[in-house]
Amino acid sequence: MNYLTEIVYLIASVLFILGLKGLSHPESARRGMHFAEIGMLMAIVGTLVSGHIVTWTWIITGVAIGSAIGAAMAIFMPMTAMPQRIALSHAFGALAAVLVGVNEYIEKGIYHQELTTGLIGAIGFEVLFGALTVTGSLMAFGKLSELIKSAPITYKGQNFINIILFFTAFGMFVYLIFFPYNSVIFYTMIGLSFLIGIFIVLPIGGADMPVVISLMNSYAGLAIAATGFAIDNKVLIIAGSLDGASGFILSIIMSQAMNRSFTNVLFGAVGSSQVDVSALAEERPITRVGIEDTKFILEQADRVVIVPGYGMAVAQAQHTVRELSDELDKRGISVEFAIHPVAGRMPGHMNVLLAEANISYDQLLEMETINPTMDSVDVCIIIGANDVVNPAARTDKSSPIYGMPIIDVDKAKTVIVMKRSMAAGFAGIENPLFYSPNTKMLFGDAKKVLQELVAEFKK
Amino acid sequence: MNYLTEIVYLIASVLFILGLKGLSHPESARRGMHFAEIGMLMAIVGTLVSGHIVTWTWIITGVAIGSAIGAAMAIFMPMTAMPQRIALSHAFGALAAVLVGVNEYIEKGIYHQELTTGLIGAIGFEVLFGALTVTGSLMAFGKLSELIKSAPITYKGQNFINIILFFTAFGMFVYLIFFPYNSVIFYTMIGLSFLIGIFIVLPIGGADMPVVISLMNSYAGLAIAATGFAIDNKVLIIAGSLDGASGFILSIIMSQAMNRSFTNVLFGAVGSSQVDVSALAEERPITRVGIEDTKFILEQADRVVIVPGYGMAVAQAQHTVRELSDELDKRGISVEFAIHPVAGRMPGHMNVLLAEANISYDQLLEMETINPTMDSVDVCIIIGANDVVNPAARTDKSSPIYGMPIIDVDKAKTVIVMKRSMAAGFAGIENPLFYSPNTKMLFGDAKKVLQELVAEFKK
Amino acid sequence: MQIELIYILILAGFVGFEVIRKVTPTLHTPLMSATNAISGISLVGSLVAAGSDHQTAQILGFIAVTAATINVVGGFMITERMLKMFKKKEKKQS
Amino acid sequence: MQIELIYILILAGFVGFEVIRKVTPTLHTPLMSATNAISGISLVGSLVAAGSDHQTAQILGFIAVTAATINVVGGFMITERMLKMFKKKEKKQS
Ligand SMILES: NC(=O)c1ccc[n+]([C@@H]2O[C@H](COP(=O)([O-])OP(=O)(O)OC[C@H]3O[C@@H](n4cnc5c(N)ncnc54)[C@H](OP(=O)(O)O)[C@@H]3O)[C@@H](O)[C@H]2O)c1
Ligand SMILES: NC(=O)c1ccc[n+]([C@@H]2O[C@H](COP(=O)([O-])OP(=O)(O)OC[C@H]3O[C@@H](n4cnc5c(N)ncnc54)[C@H](OP(=O)(O)O)[C@@H]3O)[C@@H](O)[C@H]2O)c1
Repeated sequence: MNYLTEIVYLIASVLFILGLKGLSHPESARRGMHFAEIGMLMAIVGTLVSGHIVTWTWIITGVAIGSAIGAAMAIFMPMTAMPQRIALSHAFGALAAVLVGVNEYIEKGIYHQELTTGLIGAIGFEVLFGALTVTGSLMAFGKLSELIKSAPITYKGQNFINIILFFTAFGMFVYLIFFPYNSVIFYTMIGLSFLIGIFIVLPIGGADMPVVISLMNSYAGLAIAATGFAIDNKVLIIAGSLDGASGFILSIIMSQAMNRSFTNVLFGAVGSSQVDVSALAEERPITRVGIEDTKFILEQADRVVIVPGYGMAVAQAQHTVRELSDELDKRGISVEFAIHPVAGRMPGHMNVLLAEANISYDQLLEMETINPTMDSVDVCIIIGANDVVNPAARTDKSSPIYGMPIIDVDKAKTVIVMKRSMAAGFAGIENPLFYSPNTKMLFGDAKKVLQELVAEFKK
Repeated sequence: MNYLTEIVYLIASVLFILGLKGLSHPESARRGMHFAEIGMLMAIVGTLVSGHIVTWTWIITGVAIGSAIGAAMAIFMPMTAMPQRIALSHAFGALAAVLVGVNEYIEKGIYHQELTTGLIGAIGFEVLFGALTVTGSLMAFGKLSELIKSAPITYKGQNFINIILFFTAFGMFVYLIFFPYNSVIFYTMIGLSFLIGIFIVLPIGGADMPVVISLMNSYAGLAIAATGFAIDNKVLIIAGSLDGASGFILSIIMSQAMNRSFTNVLFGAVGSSQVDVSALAEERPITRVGIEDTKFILEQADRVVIVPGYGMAVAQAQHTVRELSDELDKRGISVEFAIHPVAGRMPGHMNVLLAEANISYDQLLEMETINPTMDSVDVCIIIGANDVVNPAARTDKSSPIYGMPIIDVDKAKTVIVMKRSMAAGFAGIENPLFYSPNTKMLFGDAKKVLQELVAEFKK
Repeated sequence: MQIELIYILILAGFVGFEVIRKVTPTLHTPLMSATNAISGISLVGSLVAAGSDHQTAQILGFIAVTAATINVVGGFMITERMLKMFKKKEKKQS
Repeated sequence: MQIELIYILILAGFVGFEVIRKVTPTLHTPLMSATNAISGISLVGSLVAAGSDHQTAQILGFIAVTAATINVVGGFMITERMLKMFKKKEKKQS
């Protein structure tokens, strides 16, 4: 590789780092992304002019098709389909890594017999992790877009089979280190790895997919870094490490905020400890409230906090929420949004939806910021959130979510909960908040109820 | 270099990084330093067993002498002499870098004629920055320990001479890139660089030395990183970069907190814009207060904040401050310490002194933390601080410190200022705080006054 | 295998860790799609394969180029689309 | 000169920048003495010079070893001494 290309790759790496640094604040985020885009462009152009390219047909065709598909996905994909899209992308990224690995194996191995220990190690790691990520991400995509039954699929001896598969693939990897030219073993290992990807995602429910996606992000990053080792390309190593770190940290954040042990997550055993909800019943008294009364309560308030959750996303109610916020604003009532780190089904889910509805990002407050001031809140409106406001996490030691940080809505003077029924949320557990004396339940689909409420305000 | 040594160096580098990460909190700091120590030990042992060592006499002698001196300095140096000690260390570190560079030049250049462009570039950079740091740091040491007149030494054409010197040295560096074997030029360049170090520190006053020290820290780091390039040693590159970043960031923090432009600092032109203080007079009325009244005021308070400054360090009053804090504590009065980032004459100066006096680090609050709560403070005691509590920074656009962040002591209900006179502080400007109606002046040496106050409490 | 590459891997890991930890939770979704886009860097390896003169390499490379390009183009475009939505109140929005 | 070393330099610079920015201001003085101690890493280069068989190298190396050792030993010891002073209230100190 010539010196100039190396310098170009170095600059590209720096631009990627600066790009991600930009995401530390919404203000600098777009500039950061422009850095990253320039970096990518430089890396691509640097590669094209490096003199290694002899035929252009396939490159041009590939880039053209890829750009068309990529652009179409970016333009037409609704924001709510983001998790699916991200899952699919991991599959693409990992696929490219696997193919480059296979090609390297053929090139260096079959044609030139130059597979050093280091090289086969890198290639082996690359295809192992890559292949697993391809099918794992496709499974996640399928479950999220409901192409595959999203409920956990379990059967007897599942763990045992997974462990056997994993160790067989790993054994082949070790074998290849010593006998790198046995291509049957090489391809069988890839095949096994594809299988493993499917099998580890099978037992995981659709709602747990975001954790899987983040882990796949991390694995794809590792595969790309390994590619860098295989073809001695430092920008791949750096970009791969950045991706790996990103996926890793997001899964840590999610598992902490969901009160799951991280080891649980790391070994793919996210599983589903869904509790049987049927036992829950509406025995204890609850207070219902209607649209008109809700309007009346809100009008009396000085400070209103809105807590959005998964239900808001499902109901696509973000724009109507915005209208409500505008109405309150007009009346001089202060409106803030309290965002729990794992509200919804994807890290940052609520922020994207509310931003889409044109809500200023400085109205979106993190849990740590809003909690200390919660007792001066007059009305807290909970829109399709459940687990993230469950006070059992603070008070009930026997609760499965005990210790999980929550938004302390129960400290507000009045709490209005919008949901369709008394059904439980993701964690499948009862929520004592609903029975608290200062809580009023406003039943119905979030979007419909909000539309009625806004209409009431506009009267 | 063999593979094992490289791995050892890699682990050492990681341990250095983890060591510095530990300093993000007092709790993890000591563990972090143990990591760094283990890293250093590994790097040294790894070098010794790498097989490059043929004679041991000089090594053993050097290590023995160095350890003795180092240990003696560490044990007997009082905390107040910390800036001097640090300045001196930079000189030692840079000296080692210069000597390694010269040796490399002789070895590769004179004996083997192997000076590639990259190598002479690295060596040149190393000795240039190294030599400048050696003499610059020695000058700083001299000024801080009053061995040299600490006032700025200026003369006509000073800037001109410095620029000429600098460009001559730089020109020689460029010349060497093309004609690396001209050893006369090489040694002359080193000599010039020693001179430059002296000359750039001459015009800087003793009080400005901490900025110089931080810059020298940064330069020493760069010299060490360059050594790494010269002898192809990655742990030197990494450790050097860490040092370089540290010095660089500390000088940015200092210049921001002192309201100096960073370019000013970067180019060594820290200078002294000391204003003539003689014009200041005690025309406007001030309120004095005595020991007994101070005790009375303090006894009425619920929340007391102590703001220490340079004067506390000079008077060595930290232990007496601690006694006062204990007395207040006994009476159930809450005591906090508000620490300005550049209070004193060294970053973190106040924290070290107060920690030495056994004050718990969670009582030491940063400016940003304490300022928002300042208006609920009953009494604020200012001990030998001046600039860092000067409200002109907030209110007076014409003040040279306008815009500098300060501790908003003027928002406290009562302010007691302990200092010896109406004299100005480091910035040499008047402080309107002293004339404010809720300020009471308690004149005298900080230690003496505090001793009397504590005695009054103990009565 | 060069030891330098391992140094680069580990240092980049540290950088990644520190930088990502500072990403504001508000932007975690854009972060995911941005890293997606950056993962398209495997394009660099794919281009060389697709542009070589071996036929197998061309075919493998072609698929890899297509997949990686989807990530690059799609990833950056959708990140931009999302980030554009994050606006500060212009006056009092509406 | 190897390009890898430049990668290492730049990545280490990023790491240094991020890590140092997170150092609490309370510990800025210990930070200065800790980086002093770490700067003693030039010992590694000095040892090789002092242990070689050229006389000039031995003399230069000897001085360098002495200087660097002062930093290592002195720097770590004084940092420890300072950090030991940073204590949390055991109960209510006194
Ligand atoms: N963010 C992430 O990255 C992530 C990833 C994986 C898992 N999770 C988990 O997801 C959960 C998120 O908590 P959350 O409070 O946002 O959601 P949640 O606990 O799942 O509760 C959502 C609530 O919304 C209601 N809802 C559903 N559709 C609705 C509609 N159309 N209109 C009105 N209400 C509707 C449901 O009650 P009804 O059926 O009665 O309407 C449900 O109780 C956490 O347990 C978290 O651990 C998050
Ligand atoms: N921390 C750093 O890294 C750093 C580095 C370089 C410069 N600086 C600068 O240093 C200044 C620090 O501010 P500061 O408020 O701490 O100090 P300052 O503004 O220099 O004021 C110190 C005050 O202490 C008083 N004092 C001196 N000796 C005393 C004694 N024995 N007993 C009682 N009082 C005594 C002096 O007044 P009397 O003479 O009337 O007693 C003086 O006004 C800032 O301007 C900062 O920019 C700081």
